[in-house]
Amino acid sequence: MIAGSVAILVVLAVLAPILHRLSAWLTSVIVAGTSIAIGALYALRAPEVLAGEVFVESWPWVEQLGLSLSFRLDGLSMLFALLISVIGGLVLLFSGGYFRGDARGGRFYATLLAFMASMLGLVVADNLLLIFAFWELTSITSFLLIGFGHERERSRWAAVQALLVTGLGGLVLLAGLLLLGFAAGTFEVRELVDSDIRDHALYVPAVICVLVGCFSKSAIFPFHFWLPNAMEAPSPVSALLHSSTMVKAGVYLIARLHPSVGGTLLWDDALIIFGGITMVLGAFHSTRKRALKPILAYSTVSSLGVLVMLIGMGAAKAAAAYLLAHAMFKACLFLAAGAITKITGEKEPERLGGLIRVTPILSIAAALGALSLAGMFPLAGFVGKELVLKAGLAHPEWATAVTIATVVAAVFTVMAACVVGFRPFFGKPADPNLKAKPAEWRLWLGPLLLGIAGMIAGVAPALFAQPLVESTIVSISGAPYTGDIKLQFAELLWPPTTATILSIVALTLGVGLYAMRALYRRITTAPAWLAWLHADDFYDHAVKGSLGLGGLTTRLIQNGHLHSYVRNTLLAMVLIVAPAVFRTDAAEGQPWAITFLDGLIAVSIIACALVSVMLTSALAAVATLGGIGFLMALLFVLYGVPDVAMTQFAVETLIVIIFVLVIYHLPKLRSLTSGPRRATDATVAAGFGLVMGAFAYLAAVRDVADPVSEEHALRSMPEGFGRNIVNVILVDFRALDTFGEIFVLAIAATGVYTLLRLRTRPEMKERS
Amino acid sequence: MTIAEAFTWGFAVIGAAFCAIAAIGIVRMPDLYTRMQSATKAGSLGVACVALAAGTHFASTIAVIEATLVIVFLLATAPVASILIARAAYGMGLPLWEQTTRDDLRGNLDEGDAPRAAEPDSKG
Amino acid sequence: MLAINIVLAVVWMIATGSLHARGLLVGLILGYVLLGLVSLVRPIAYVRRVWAGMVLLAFAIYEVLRSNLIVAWYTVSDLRALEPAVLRVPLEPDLTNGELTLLSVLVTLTPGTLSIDISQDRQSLYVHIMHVEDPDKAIRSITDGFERRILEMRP
Amino acid sequence: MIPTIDDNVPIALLISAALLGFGIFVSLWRLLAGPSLPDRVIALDLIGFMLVGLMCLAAIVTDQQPLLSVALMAGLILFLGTTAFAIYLQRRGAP
Amino acid sequence: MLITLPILLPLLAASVCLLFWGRVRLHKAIAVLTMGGHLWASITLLAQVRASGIIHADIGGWDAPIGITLVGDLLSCLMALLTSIVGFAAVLFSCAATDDERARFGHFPLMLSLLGAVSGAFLTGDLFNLYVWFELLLLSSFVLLTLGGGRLQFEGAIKYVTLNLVSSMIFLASIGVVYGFTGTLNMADLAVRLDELPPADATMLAAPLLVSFGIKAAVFPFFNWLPASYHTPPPVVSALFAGLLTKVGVYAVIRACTLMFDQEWALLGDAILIVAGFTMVTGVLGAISQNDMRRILSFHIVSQIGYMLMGLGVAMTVLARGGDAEAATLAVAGAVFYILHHIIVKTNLFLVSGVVLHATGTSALERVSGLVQTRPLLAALFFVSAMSLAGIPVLSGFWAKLALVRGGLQGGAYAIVAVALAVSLLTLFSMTKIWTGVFWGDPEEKPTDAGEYARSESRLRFLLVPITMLAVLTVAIGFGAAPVFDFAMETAEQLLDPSGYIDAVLTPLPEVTP
Amino acid sequence: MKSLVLQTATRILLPVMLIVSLYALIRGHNEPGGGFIGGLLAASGFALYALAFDVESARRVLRTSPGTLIGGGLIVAVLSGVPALFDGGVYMEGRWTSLDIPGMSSPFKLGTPLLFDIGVYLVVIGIVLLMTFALEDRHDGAAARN
Amino acid sequence: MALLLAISTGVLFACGAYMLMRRSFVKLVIGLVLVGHGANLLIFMAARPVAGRSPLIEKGEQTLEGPFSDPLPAALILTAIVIAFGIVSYTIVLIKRTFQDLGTDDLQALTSTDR
Ligand code: NA
Ligand code: NA
Repeated sequence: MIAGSVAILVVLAVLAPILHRLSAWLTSVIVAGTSIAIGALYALRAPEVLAGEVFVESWPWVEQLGLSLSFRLDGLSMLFALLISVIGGLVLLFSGGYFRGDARGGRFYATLLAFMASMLGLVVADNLLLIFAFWELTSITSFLLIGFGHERERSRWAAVQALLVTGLGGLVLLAGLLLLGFAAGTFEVRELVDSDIRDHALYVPAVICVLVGCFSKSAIFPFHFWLPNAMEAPSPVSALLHSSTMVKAGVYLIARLHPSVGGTLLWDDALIIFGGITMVLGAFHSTRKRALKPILAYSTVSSLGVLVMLIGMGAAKAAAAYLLAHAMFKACLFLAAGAITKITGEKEPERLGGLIRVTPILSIAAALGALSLAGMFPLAGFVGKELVLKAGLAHPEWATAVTIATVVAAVFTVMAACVVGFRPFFGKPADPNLKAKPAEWRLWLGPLLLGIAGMIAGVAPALFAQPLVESTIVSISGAPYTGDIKLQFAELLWPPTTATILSIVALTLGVGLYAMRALYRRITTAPAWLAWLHADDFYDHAVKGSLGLGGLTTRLIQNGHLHSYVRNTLLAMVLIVAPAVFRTDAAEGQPWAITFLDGLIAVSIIACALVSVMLTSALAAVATLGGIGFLMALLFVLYGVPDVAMTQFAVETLIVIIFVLVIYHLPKLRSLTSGPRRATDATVAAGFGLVMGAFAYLAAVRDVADPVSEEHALRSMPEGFGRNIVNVILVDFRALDTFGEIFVLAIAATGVYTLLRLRTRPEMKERS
Repeated sequence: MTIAEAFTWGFAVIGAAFCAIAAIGIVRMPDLYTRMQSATKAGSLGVACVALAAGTHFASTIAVIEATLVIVFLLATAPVASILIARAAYGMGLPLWEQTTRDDLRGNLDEGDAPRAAEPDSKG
Repeated sequence: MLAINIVLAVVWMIATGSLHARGLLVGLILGYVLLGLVSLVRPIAYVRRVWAGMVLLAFAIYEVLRSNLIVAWYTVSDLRALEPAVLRVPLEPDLTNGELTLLSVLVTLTPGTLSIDISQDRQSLYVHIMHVEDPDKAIRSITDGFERRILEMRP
Repeated sequence: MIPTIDDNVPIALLISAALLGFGIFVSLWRLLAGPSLPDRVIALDLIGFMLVGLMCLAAIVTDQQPLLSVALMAGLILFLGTTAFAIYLQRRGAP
Repeated sequence: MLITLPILLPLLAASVCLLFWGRVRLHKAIAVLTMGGHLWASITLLAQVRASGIIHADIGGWDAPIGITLVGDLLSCLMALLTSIVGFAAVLFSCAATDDERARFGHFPLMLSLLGAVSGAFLTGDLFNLYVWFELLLLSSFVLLTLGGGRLQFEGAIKYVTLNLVSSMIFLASIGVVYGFTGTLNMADLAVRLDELPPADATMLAAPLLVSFGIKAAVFPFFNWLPASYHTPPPVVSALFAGLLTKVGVYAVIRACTLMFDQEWALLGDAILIVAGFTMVTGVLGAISQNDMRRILSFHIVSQIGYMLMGLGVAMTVLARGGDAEAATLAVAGAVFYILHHIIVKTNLFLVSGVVLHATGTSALERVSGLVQTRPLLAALFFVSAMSLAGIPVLSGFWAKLALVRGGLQGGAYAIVAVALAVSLLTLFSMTKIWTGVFWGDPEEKPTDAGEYARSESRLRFLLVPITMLAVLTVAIGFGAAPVFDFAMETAEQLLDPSGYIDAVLTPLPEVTP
Repeated sequence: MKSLVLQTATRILLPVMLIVSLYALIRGHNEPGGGFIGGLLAASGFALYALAFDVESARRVLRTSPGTLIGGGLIVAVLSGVPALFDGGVYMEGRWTSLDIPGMSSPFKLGTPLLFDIGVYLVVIGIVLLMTFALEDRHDGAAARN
Repeated sequence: MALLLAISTGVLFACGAYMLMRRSFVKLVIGLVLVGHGANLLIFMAARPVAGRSPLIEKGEQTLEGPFSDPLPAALILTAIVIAFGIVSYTIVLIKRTFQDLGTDDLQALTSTDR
């Protein structure tokens, strides 16, 4: 059933474009319905899961690599699966309205469903490598989603950025997961708990790698910059990816691994520090942004930081509650923001206003979302924030720092919530002529449902929030549930605690900040020193740097000059081979006696070779080459290989002929190169010659007792019926060589023929 | 040393000597044409003698025929090659030695093709 | 062409190692066919010219040997004494291709003389001579020596 | 074992080999020094001739008749090379 | 007998094409049929080898090491199969993409001879015979490269020819030295005889051989010829080259290291790892700095050769230092899987670039855009292949990468794994560069004119047939990774234990009485 | 330029070279020679003819096209290995028969390796001529190779 | 002899390599030819040839007695020579054609494929 739910989404993704061509309306309903049905399917399993039962499905796949198709449904998975399928369903429904009359809708559904399948797979997978596989798939599908409006340069840029940042993380994660698997001796997540990885030598690198991967995916500092840029995506995409799903993948994995991997100083402190920084930084940036989606994006960054921090603090309860609450209100707000932009064409809340009159339902939905974000009771967000503050106050080491940071972040968040949730609906429009059409039902239904759900979760947690959170706590903490969780807002409010007071302070300050936002913005926008907080530049520098490095190395190595290619190749050859030659003591064995003619031939060959280098007449050089050929032929004759001698003689002559027939088209040889270059070349050439000469000597003095050719000599006549052993080798023993060789000749001749005869249009070349 | 061996060795030494003289000639002679004179004739004759030596050495029918063929080929082809090179060299304007007393060919060299063939199929 | 045919037949005999009449016959037939292949056979009787040919051959061998010694002497002697020249040798007007070729080859083969060119009108043979004391005598030695004997070979 | 040919090669043949080798070596000088291309060509031609001679001589020395036919074929092909050079010279001389 | 078919069929077909010169339709028919037969033969061969172990044919009936032996082990049969797949796709592609002029001048026989030579190189068990096939494939590729070419082709060809000939000469000389030291040319026999030499001597013999194979495989610092030439010929020729030629070099390196030169694996392995690392990095740096689809792809070949060598190098160093044998096997299996995947995918990407070229007249990123709108199917096919190349799950490239990384980490080769992962990111980057440059964007923005590359729309559609085939294959390998990886593991085990190979080759076949 | 002397000499030399080339081919299995050398000699003869006269004449004398020689030669070479397959042998395994040719003193051993050598011979002639003809032929643009 | 011929081999390779690094097309081909000669010479030396004794079996004999030149390297060299012939001829014509199309014989001018 678990794997099946993923498969259904995949199938749906394939079918969607086809369906969409038939009926766009029907498609949106079908895909949304199916998605929600999957959610329902999971919900049906809820009672057992909440009772602590864990469903496992497992099939072997590529066992040698440790990758099996293992799935597990426990509380954490259940929570995420429900978020993905339900919010996904609402987003799909919303998309129907968003892409009305747009032919790209089919493609969009396909991509979005593919993403949902990957995401669902990620949260139900129970094999580290399978998790990684789904992880990468979410990166790729989100790349396509973020770049959906690829006609715009900015959109493409953001898509690539998201892909590269999460891709980088993904690769590091892969290493981390593998190391983790090695340390644990298994890649099955459910078996990790039983292993003793925390003491393993690979633990530290594994944890670092895993955290880098998770941080990049969940936009945790210092990888926080990509998420706001990813707001180039269509709003439904942002609602799904950047509120409840993809960016939560990192959080999910951290939570998933926490029971078996966490609990060490390294793990916990890293989560608290980076989560805390991200929380404050994200919240702060969210107040500086003007447009709806960037504000929400940074707010999301902040929330992700909160979640990571909470896990690090071991506050499973707060984490679970906040996770649920955040998914609801953030998805609600993203959808609302998308709807606003859709109906008004505006993106900045400051230029909007009075939409309450145009779309009252949407306004209510957005208000619910914003209130929840601000942490107002009786909404789910309130519960989340209370628990966060409490957890912070209760932490033995980090209490002060975490609490201060949380309050600061809360202040910023409240302000952002006001800007997003109230300004467009209840404020005055900057432009009195602002035109807005009413939102169709598909545009407001999703936000409304999410807003209401957030309220229900706050008012009546027992309906769904309480059990979900409880079972998630079990999964995150890895410990049995103790039953002291309070989600009722009344219980949280009374008796009042430090947390309550802090919460109220934050709320007040936040609203105040909203009221004075004009002044606030002047202060925070002006100074250039804030720019460093913006890591986009870092990304751009990194990309430009790699491009520059690429260009530089390429210009250095691939400079276009054959001369340097040959020189580098030969030089490298010499540098590699020369040590190999001179470290051996192979020069034993007996050199041959020298005869007068041998010596003469050797000296003559040397003379010819040297002269051929110096000549300026091409033909003279060719004649010299002929001389070398003849001398070689002579050597072959003297040493009793007449066939070779004859062939050498004939081939030499033919080459001379071809040279002669061709060469008179070519200009005279000149000395074109500078002195130093010639000296360098000569040195490299000399090194090459030295190595090859050494080889020749070593091979020559080595006497092999039983070369294979002894067999040739023995069997040539009796079995090959030929007295000329060389010929028998050529046409019988090693006929396959000759076979290949005549093809070489045939192809060479064909090449010569085509070079001379096939003259295509001179413009037959690449236009580049 | 038999008579046959004597012949073999004699021809071999004479032939080799002619070759050596040809080589000396090619180095010593003052201009291309005189060098060619020396190279073509002494060379081919010298090699012919060595081939003859080989013929007498093996003294089998086949060897004799082969040796004869070598000689005939050499004596037939060497002059043809010489003529070709000489004419080409002259055509290139390669100067005669300054001591050359007379040059009837000067100004009379036909550019272009050699004599038009008398037989109708000589052009193939 | 009969000569070539015979040469071919002999080569065939060597090649196959069949040195008897039957081999010769096969060789002759094969050679004839081969010559036919390269379209060179001209059915002309050659027998009458054999004698003249032999005379020419003997003369040529004599000339070659004699003059080789002379050139060998030139080679090792004082070169400054040499007086080379390029001379025009007037030719009979109706020499065939074969005769022209034979003549210039023989002239070249003889040390001391080297054909350079045959004029387009087939009237003159230009010869480089290594050492000329009397140009007319040198020219005459060619016309009377080789050219005459070649003409005697005519059918 | 150091492989060499038999030591009892007749002195006459050794002298012949030496003369031919000397000839090749000397002709190489012309091949390398030129000065004109035809000079080099005739030097190459002569070297080829002497190679043919050496092949015949090698046949005698090693008592291997097959080398004689190598000489025969070499002689035939040599002509082709020289001819090609000559034709080139002609073309370059009278374009 | 089967084992000779992958060599004989294409070469016989090439001969027939040469005999019936200029008959284009006949050539096309022959080529398609031949490659079909080649495919059948390779599949049957592979099945047979897998079922009954290493097979060999002593050509001419001369027992090894007297004659030349063709050896089919898992690796060589796999390579032969890949040759047929690539060849089949390329031939199909050529049928629609090649212009008549080029086809009349021997495009098809040249391709066939190239494929025959490549098969020969994979299947031969003889060092010198390998040289012969190398030369044939080189020369065929030279001619294919320059056939009907213009300025760029000739420029590229001169560099390609020169550097490859340098490699050939080094190879040839090395063969001489190897023979001088061992007295044999049969690789199995060499494996035995090299072990009798002092290890340093064996390594000395290995050095020039590996350098020459390295040049053919286009590894750092010998790869210059590849980016200089691969983007110049008609796309189908690039595709064929990209898929097969460098892999012959890689194959030779793997064969030499695993079968023959196992005397000093620590040293050789370290060298190979260093080379592999630099190859990956320099190749990918070249790729990201390019602005033309085909040039990017060309540089990528270089980078990915590094991965293949990495698997080998990891195995060698791990085993030489007494490390985890499983890690070594995994690494080699990863390399095998990588080769398998790379050949299919790289060929396909070049074929896609061919369609882009034929549809728009250029493959320069800044001159074309928005193909995802105008040619969505092509875009999808490219995307699948590109993602596979970048190692995205669950396409074939993912498994290759996973196996290499896992093998490396398990064997403790952390540095090279780090490099591999970083390079993999840059690979992804350059793929997105192509994707955003060519396929994304506004199609109206850069109207194109295919010019001389123009092909009719029906022909362009036909071009998608081979591309789809290969894309389906990479997806299928991805999903069916388990059996394929089993196969890769078997191959790796066979490679790391060469005794099976040696015994098989040096044991004479039983006499068959007619 | 066309030299009369050369032309005349060539007409005599061509058949001689052909005979010698066949000689080299046939006895190559036992003495120095073989398909390569034979082929090179024969091709040299025709190449000489092409140089002395012109390519058209050489083509006429050859009577077939170099391309046909190449293709035919390759096919002969490829197929020469096939006979052994019919009686269970390996590709290229030699199969021999003794031929009693009239005019031969001993029976002539005829085998598939010789057939292979003949293929080589034809290919070598073909390729040398294809190249020299293409190089010598000034009439560009003629696409027909046959 | 071994040392002297080894030096010759080295010089052939060195000169060939040097010529490969020049700027002229023709020198490139000359370099290839020189290197090819070097490789052949190297194989020849590796075989420890025996002066004068051809690997030819006497008529009527079945095997060859005594020291003789190793026929296998001879066959290899022969094959290598012929292959080199094919390749060099192709290369010669390639440079001719390139010269015609590009109007230069300067290798330094050939940089457009890498930029
Ligand atoms: Na040796
Ligand atoms: Na070994």
